[in-house]
Amino acid sequence: MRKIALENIDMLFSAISDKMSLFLPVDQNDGKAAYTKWEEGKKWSCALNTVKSPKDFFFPQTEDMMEFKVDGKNIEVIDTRKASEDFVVFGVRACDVRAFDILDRVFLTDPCDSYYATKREHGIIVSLACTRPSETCFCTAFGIDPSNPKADVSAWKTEKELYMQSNTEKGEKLLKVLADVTDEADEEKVNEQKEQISSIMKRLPLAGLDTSEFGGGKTDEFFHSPAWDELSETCLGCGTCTFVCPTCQCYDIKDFNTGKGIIRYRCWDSCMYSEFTRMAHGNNRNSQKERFRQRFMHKLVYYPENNEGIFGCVGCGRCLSRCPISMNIVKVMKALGGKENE
Amino acid sequence: MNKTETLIPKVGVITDVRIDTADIKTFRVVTPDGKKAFDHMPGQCAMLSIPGVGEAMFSITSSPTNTEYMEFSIKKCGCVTEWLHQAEVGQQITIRGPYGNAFPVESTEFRGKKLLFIAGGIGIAPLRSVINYCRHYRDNYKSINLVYGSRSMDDLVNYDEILNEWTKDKEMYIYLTVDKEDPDWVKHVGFVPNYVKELKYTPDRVAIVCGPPIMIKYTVAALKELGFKDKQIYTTMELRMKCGVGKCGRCNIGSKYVCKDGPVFRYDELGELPDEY
Amino acid sequence: MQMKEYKPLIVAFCCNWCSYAGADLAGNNRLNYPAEVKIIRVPCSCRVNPMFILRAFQRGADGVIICGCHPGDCHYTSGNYYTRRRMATLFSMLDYLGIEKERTRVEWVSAAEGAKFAATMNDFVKTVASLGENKRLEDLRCKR
Amino acid sequence: MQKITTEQLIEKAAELMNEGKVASVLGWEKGEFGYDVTPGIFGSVDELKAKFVYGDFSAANLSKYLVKKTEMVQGQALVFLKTERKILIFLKPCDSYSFNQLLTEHRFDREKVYAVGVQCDGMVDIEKVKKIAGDGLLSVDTSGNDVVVKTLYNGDMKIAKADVLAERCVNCKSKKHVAYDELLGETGEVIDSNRFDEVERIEKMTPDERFAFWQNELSKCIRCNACRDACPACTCEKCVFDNPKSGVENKSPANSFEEKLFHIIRAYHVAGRCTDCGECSRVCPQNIPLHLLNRKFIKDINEFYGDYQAGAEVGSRAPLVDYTVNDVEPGEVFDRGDENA
Repeated sequence: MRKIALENIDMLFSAISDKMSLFLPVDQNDGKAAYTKWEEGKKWSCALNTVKSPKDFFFPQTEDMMEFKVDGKNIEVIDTRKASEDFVVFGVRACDVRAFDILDRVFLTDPCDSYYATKREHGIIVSLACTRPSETCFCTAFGIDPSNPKADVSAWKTEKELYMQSNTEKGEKLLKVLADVTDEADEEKVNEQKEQISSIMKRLPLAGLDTSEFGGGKTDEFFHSPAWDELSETCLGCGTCTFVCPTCQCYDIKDFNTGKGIIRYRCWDSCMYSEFTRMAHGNNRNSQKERFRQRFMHKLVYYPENNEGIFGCVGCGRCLSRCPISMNIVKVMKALGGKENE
Repeated sequence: MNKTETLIPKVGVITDVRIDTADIKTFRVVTPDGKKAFDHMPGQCAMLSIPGVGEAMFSITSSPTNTEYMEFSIKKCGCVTEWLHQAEVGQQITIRGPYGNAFPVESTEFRGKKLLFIAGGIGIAPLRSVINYCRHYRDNYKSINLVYGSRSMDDLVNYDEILNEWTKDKEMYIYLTVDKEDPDWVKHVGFVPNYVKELKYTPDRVAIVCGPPIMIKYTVAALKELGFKDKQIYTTMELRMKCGVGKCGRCNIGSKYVCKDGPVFRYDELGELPDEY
Repeated sequence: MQMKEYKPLIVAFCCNWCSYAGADLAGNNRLNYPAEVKIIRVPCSCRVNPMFILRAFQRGADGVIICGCHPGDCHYTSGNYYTRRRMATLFSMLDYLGIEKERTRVEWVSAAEGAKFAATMNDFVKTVASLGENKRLEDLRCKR
Repeated sequence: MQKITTEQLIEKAAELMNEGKVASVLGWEKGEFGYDVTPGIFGSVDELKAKFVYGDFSAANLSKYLVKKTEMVQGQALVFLKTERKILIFLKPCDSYSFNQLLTEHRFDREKVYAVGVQCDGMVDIEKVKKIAGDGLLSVDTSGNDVVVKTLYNGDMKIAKADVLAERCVNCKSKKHVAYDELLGETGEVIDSNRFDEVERIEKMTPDERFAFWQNELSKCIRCNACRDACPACTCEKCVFDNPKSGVENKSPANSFEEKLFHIIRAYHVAGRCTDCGECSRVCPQNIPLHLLNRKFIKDINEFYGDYQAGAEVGSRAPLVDYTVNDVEPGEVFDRGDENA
């Protein structure tokens, strides 16, 4: 385990960014944190989390895939990808780290998505334990330990120091690069913090959220639940929940005619949108209720069914704080589980 | 297919356009050097696209045993199909695939069995691939029946091949029907589900049904009346797809993705899925 | 490499009844105005959706001008009155977003004002040329 | 001024329901933490008693739901009772403007709605509370003019409500209910607010500064469409941004042009119809001050064509579908701006 004094943290950042791009949460002018490329003068945010999840680094909101040159009846396909370079994403919370696992299971299973895979290969993730989880946090419900985040390098921020522990080969390499600016450390302070965090987690309002009712094979049980009507009744059908969600991975492939060629790009899409499943012969999810149900069934039933019981939600709480009508997965779980009035 | 190229298509050339009906054409596609773009199994699909217009999934209607080219029977109903219908021979498009599962033509589910194909309208497109495959390996299967219906005589797709080749095969029985009477039509008139009932098929065979959703619904009901079990009925599904590889999140019915786990479903598998298709 | 002289691309939406005829007259009278002015004929100046203007900029226009009949002379009685309100508010908004207000203009040109058409275009091209390339409402994808 | 309580609203709704005057109630539903109030439709008195809430976080403007929901009530009325049963909606003053505007545009059937105006003492912005109290809010409550917060890390706190009022309430344009069948609590007057101050501040910047300001704000956009979907003026059956045939259907902010295109057109499409209810800015997950775009249009329209408040009365003609012979020329509007500056 390595450590560095927080007052010298910029030395750490500059040591990383000498070698590769470094992205970390920085407070924007509205007080909200967003992942930003580090350069001299940028201050690491102490916010619990960013509004937009770090999935953007591996699965960008918009990404050019290829270009077509059309000449009369002929078409030429051009792969416009450039060689990727290594980069570091710093300060990723335990929930978002799990979200990468969830995305991996979608994009890296056969047939592997090369766009995602390349970025994943080149990205080094430094996670960060949560010392001050918020009321909207419920990662423990999905078996995530915010005091002991995974990823390539795990980090703990104490009052005066930052502790780092590598978990993978990539992480090891990074810590070697940082050997000059960090010191060897024991685990005492970290263990202390871990205990502290666990005790806080138990006091959070959503600590008792129960996921045992959900999981693979429960389609019949929940699909026809009358609760969906009421839950989805006032859903606006916007894409906020899906776009701030670290695990939502639906996308659209679209063409843009530049006048000189055609760019085929991929962009985030939302199952909450009315157009999402519309095709020439009709739409199999015509009402907002069906679309709303799809999103939550996917996270709570369909995904675990296809992925050894792992839920498609990580409890980061983004949708809880960002939904325009404050409808969210916690309310859905409580309503479906029949534990609303407990 | 190369792993790094799942979403990057190949270029294909339309080498022949056959007009089947007023709104259905059959396109023959090969790569620019005149070869077949890729191998497939009957029932599988391919993603065709016209840059700038869009990409859409189509079932491959030619048989895998055809090693020279692929064919797609396409009905005009959306942006991509409308564009394709205006395309001339020599037009390049892009193609990627094959996607989805196939009919279990090589397993004992089909092998050594009597096969009953039931198609409505453009529903013949995916079945043609299977039928020609089975005709090619004729000894592996017992009798083949086809009940095929459409709105009118002029809407029967692939009529020439059916009349001139299929009817001449031994142990292959073709029953055609149209919805509305026509002075030129001397064969059966009526809807497919009723015709299936009239033909009194015994449930000692495998039924493969494809057509408009409403036709599938009533045909399956008719088959069950005749004593068929869910496990003997196969169909192929169609939902919106963008990626073809089960990642874009559109085509799922419950936990199953049509483009990956489908499009071919046995009816008992479909029964386990929520009614959202 | 030799620097090419910068010539701004101008999109001019001209109403069919007055301004387009005005442009025609300018041509017949052999009045000069730059070839970089691309005229798009519209049935009435009020046919111009704000989206058209933004899309023109996206596709590489450096300036957009809308020409219609003089207020009161609209072929459809009141079309250009609506244009006047719409463009006043839209241009004000573009200015509010920091997009150079000189890049957009509305001018009333009648079928008899060939000279005015040419003069307007010459003046507008000059103004836009002095601003340089449109950077604030550009779409880089269309520039390659 | 007497405060209106949740109980009073429940009582009123229950009374109307029991009398058979209304079939369902459009209101606000309690959440998990006190501040996450959801718009809800209540079908029974029991449901009302269990879940209904009205307070500092009942911010959502419910008017837009009428577009879809009145059709539903109509259906119910035909099935269940021969009598005309309606849907009950609670309207805060600013919601009542949206209500009128939708009525002007014939977007719902007034006969199917029973509107109860409720007094509004301003809504609290939870983001502002969190800025002061920090993360880990265990409960949020109001007592008098204070917001009482229990937190996990900073103990209990009392914050003056005035300090955490939502932006649109700080600059409240009107406490007057412009539409209702019945009123609970008091109605107020149109307020001579400072809502255009911020617009003016931006107008006074140099073009470069303005460009930088908006570039920075709009670059945060994630194109979730929440601003559009929450807007009570955005009621097109098919939005131009959802229509593949419009040529501008762009699902993502692919570059800065598309961000601007979307936000200019979104604001423009409601120009002259926007009641300045502030929902767009409230729902924006990225806190983009979208109301500043809408207010620019309102301010311009007021200056160019005379004062106009959308929704103030039913049937008024929106300024952009109207004209006078002597309107200001597009080229002149900039000169005017300079004069004012």
